[in-house]
Amino acid sequence: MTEDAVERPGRQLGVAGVLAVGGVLLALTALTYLLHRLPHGAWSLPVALLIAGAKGLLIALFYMHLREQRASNGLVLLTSVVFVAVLLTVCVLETRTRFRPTIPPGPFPVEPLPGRLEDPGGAHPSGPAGPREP
Amino acid sequence: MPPEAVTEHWGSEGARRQAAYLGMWVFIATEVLLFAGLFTAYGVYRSVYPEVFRAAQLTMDVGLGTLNTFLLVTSSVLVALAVHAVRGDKPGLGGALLLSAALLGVVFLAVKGVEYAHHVKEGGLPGDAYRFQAVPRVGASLFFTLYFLLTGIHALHVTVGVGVLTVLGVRSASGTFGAGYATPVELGGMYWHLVDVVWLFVYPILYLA
Amino acid sequence: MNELLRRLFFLPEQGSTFAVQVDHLHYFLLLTTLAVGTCIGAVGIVFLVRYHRRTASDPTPRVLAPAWLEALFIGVPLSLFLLWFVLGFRQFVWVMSPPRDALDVYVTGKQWMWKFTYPGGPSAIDTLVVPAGRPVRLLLTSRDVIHSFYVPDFRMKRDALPGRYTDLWFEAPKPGRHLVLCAEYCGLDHSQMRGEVVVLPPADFESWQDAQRRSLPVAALPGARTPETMAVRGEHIAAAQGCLQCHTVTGAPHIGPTWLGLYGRQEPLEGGGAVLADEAYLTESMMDPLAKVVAGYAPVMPGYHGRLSAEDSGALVEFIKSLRPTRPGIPAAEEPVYVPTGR
Amino acid sequence: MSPPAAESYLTDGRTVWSWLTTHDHKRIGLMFLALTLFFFLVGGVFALALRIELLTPGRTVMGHLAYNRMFTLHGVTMVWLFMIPAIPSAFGNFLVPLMIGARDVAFPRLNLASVYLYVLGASVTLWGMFEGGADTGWTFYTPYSTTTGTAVLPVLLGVFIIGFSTILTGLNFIATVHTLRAPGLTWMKLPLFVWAIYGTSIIQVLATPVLGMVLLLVALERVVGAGIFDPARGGDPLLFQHLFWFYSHPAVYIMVLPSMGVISEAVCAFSRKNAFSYRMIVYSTLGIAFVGFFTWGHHMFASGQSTFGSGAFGAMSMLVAIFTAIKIFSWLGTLYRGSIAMEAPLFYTLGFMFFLFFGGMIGVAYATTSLNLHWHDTYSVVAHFHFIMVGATVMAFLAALHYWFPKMSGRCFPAKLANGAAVLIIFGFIATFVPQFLLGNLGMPRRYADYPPHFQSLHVASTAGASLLAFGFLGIAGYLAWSLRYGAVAGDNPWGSEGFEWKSASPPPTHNFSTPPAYPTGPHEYAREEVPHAA
Repeated sequence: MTEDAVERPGRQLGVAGVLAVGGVLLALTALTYLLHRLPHGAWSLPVALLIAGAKGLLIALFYMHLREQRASNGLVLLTSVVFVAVLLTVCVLETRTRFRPTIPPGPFPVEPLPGRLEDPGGAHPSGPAGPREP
Repeated sequence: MPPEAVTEHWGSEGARRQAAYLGMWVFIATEVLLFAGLFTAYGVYRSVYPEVFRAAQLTMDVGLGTLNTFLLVTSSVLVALAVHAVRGDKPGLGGALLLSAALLGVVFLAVKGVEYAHHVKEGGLPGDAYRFQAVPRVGASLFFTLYFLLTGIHALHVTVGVGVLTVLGVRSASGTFGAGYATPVELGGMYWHLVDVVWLFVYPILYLA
Repeated sequence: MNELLRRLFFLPEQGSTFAVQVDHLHYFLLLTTLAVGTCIGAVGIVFLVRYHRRTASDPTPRVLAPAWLEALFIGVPLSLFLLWFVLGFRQFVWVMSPPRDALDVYVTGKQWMWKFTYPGGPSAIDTLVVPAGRPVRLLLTSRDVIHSFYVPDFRMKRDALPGRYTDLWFEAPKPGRHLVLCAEYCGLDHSQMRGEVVVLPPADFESWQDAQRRSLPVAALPGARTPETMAVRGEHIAAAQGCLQCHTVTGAPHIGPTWLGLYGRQEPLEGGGAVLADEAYLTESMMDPLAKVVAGYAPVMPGYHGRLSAEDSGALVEFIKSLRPTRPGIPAAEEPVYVPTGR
Repeated sequence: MSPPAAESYLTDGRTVWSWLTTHDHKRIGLMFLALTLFFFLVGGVFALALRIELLTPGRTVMGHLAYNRMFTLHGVTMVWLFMIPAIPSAFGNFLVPLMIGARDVAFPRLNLASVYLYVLGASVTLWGMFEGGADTGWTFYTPYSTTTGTAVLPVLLGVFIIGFSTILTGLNFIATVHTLRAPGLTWMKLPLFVWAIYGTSIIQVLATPVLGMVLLLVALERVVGAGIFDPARGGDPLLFQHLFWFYSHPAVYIMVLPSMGVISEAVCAFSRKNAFSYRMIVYSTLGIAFVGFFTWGHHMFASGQSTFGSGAFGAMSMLVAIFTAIKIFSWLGTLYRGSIAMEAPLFYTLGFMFFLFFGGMIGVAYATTSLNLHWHDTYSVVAHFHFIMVGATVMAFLAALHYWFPKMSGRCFPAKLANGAAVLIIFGFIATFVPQFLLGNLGMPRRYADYPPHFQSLHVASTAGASLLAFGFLGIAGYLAWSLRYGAVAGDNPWGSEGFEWKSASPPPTHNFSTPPAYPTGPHEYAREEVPHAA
């Protein structure tokens, strides 16, 4: 009825295409695991997330048929991913830039609050944690 | 009785399909944002307690996690093949593929259960129940709480997904779907892929890096 | 002009250097708002009168906003908003950056009182004494839930977070007294969690602090209540309210648990569990005694909610705190360990 | 009086069962309208109780605990049970399909499910109220909400369930607007109300899941001690505030965007003019929906948030404010050279514009960051968001109720009474909330059961205004109920409006249109053709 309804059935994958994408996915999974066997470093997390992102993109495009569908559907996914990224980034940045004693865990240990009867056990340090390293 | 032109719900088959896809995508967006809060909590606490989180991560069973990742990715491939089969008017094959994907999902849950049993034995439990002596510092209980929340809510989704795939598989095998009516299989497949993609992000942050 | 506008907008006294600055931005903003609001109202009324419907089928022209008008109506407010933001944010950065020579005072909020501790002593409940004309930095924390230290006369508040320090600084130019309120909802008596900032001339402040450090009674400062005087008050209240009919101060159990050494003790509870008899528990037990009954005692105590003010219950807690089996030379450290904090 | 002549959605099936199982968007809209009006009454009673308690310092009629529970229930009821569903779920459901020439919404069964989820969530919340109710404030700030002994769990659970109802409604509208527009009805011809509902739906589906998760975390913390926000385990209470306001700031736009849509329709219909700047209203609607997500930290300037964070959030808040300013400009321009009818909806519209302007400007003042340090968590904030929620949203709700009353019921209401009530409401509003703003300036914090005596005179003024408001609402309820049965039959288009929803009969038949409507122009184009006579 409206222009939104148009699909692009010509872009559906064949069996070979589905299997090829699947092969790439499995290979990328193996790659993530192999990279993990290398020494851990600052780059580990970004690389692992990058590979996860690539896998997610492949699945969304081919297996979830985004490639065959209207751009508006892709826009929905993109918006949600952007908002997650914004929430995550802003919260982390804000936490890191606080007045230092406001950043958890703070300069001294906290007693369990009234109403909370149980001691948190092993999670609780025995002595004062002291100030965070500058 | 009013004329057909004003009583029919959908203007065209195309509009019906697009509404189904769009509705599913919007639903997927809400699912993504449902996990957003947990990922944010993970990001904030990891940036605040980097060493503790690393130490806690090292106690994870990477082998089982990797096994689970392969299970889910393989099941995703099976579901994609199933959608292809149903669209190609081979509902019997599609049904078989969907059911085998569901089976992989069940295996995933079983492996997850084994992992949970390990954590319970070690005391790596969320919040109040935390008793893990190997990583006793402030912040480690947060890691395990987030671990259980992320994997637990994900496992809930897997359970729902297994149910959906089973129903779709049985109905497909009995010939309900076909080239002319593949939308439920496509939507169910999209849901399963979503479950897979969420795991693809949970796996590296909890187990690997 | 300043005074006139301040009264017009019902603003309280300007008790800090920041208050004067921020009030000027306040006037600028409110006056602009009032002026533009009047214009909008006037335009609306003019249109209403000029273009009111005369017949049921008045012809109307098709009018579309020209692009330049749209640009104008985006550009003018936006530049005004950004100007305000720049002005406001400069003040904000200034007021968020304490000067290095500021006098540090530690502030602990707890349900429902403020405690002020000076490095090297003394400490006081509910009354903060500061010198005039000198920047004071408060390091705020909380013993239980989030509180917010708010002094309307300083145009300033900051949340006190459990287990963390937040900071706030001010400089009061002249001596006076200013109300302290809690601005973050913190439970039952949130509205009575009040205190006072007493600004003294610098010389008076020095002598007050010296006197405090030598633990001399301070008659010179009415309203400044030290824990000792609160404990004494608490003893009177305990007698007046009939607390001592059931609770002893000698260590002998009676209808209720004895108060001797009660403070800081782990009390086993009826129905399992234990509770630390801290300020919160003691206060709770006065207000809602049946919530956590100590094992071995009947749940017979009446609630004192509404019969004891926050001050009274605070005084009672202080009285109970003063009843130690063996009085230690120095008070046990129940507060967080104060460590120098970076900026 | 005879009933409306033609067969309509109201007469198609008269049994209760036919209503309970209906898939008709119009009936679902009416059910939401009835439910939200009921909870508006409940929340209003709480509000009056609060105002009475605040007449004098110290105890007036209730103790501190009762007061704390009362303001929590007032907030929860008004925010989640009234404000959020009021315009989108009630009027949106009724009108969006009519406005886009569709037979129904895209997923009618999901639409019905959203009613039942709402009823379930509301029942759980009510159960929580009977259990004594929470005393945390509607914001559920940790660690207070995780440690207080009151019935927080049922309230959390109720709000959690209502969240799903909201998501389903939003999902439905997005799919409907995308796929069910009638032939020839392009995006830039859509009525502005549809745009507003569309923008609202985007916020609903993207923000509500975050609320669901954060409520779940608080509930888990209470039940099993999960400890995500517990400082004793190294958790961060500020993280709760981040996650909560990531939902709750956009939620403010869930409440106010639909009301802007109502006003865009009403101002065109009652001045018989096209929108002065259709394009800018559309773009600003989408702008609010998007940028509204990046400003949440302006609720946390005094919370210990970093100066950097406060600056970034403050600057973004200024950008959101500009979108609202554009809309006010466009509505004023629409009146220019119009033919302005002095009807009740127009009075509410003018009140809306004025209050939205003042409420918005106070919001801009907060975003300057330095002023916020005085005003944060005082009655100034209470006045600010009541200017937006009551002064704007409730005014728009009343405008919508009056404007579309003939559309929904096929009856007219007594115009003189309605105008009188509108004036009473507007003055009652000013008398209630202007004193509260001044109280905030004077330094009165919010959520105070008791206060120092120098605040009393302003509190008395505010309570007096609140009683005026109460009389106004009672009056409206009275004459609208009377009109349902005895009002004059309205005819298809009593206002002579060129809004698309008036292309069908009033009340509309079950299938909405007896002939497929055509859309040669956008909505509210009065100048192109002969103006139709009012009935």
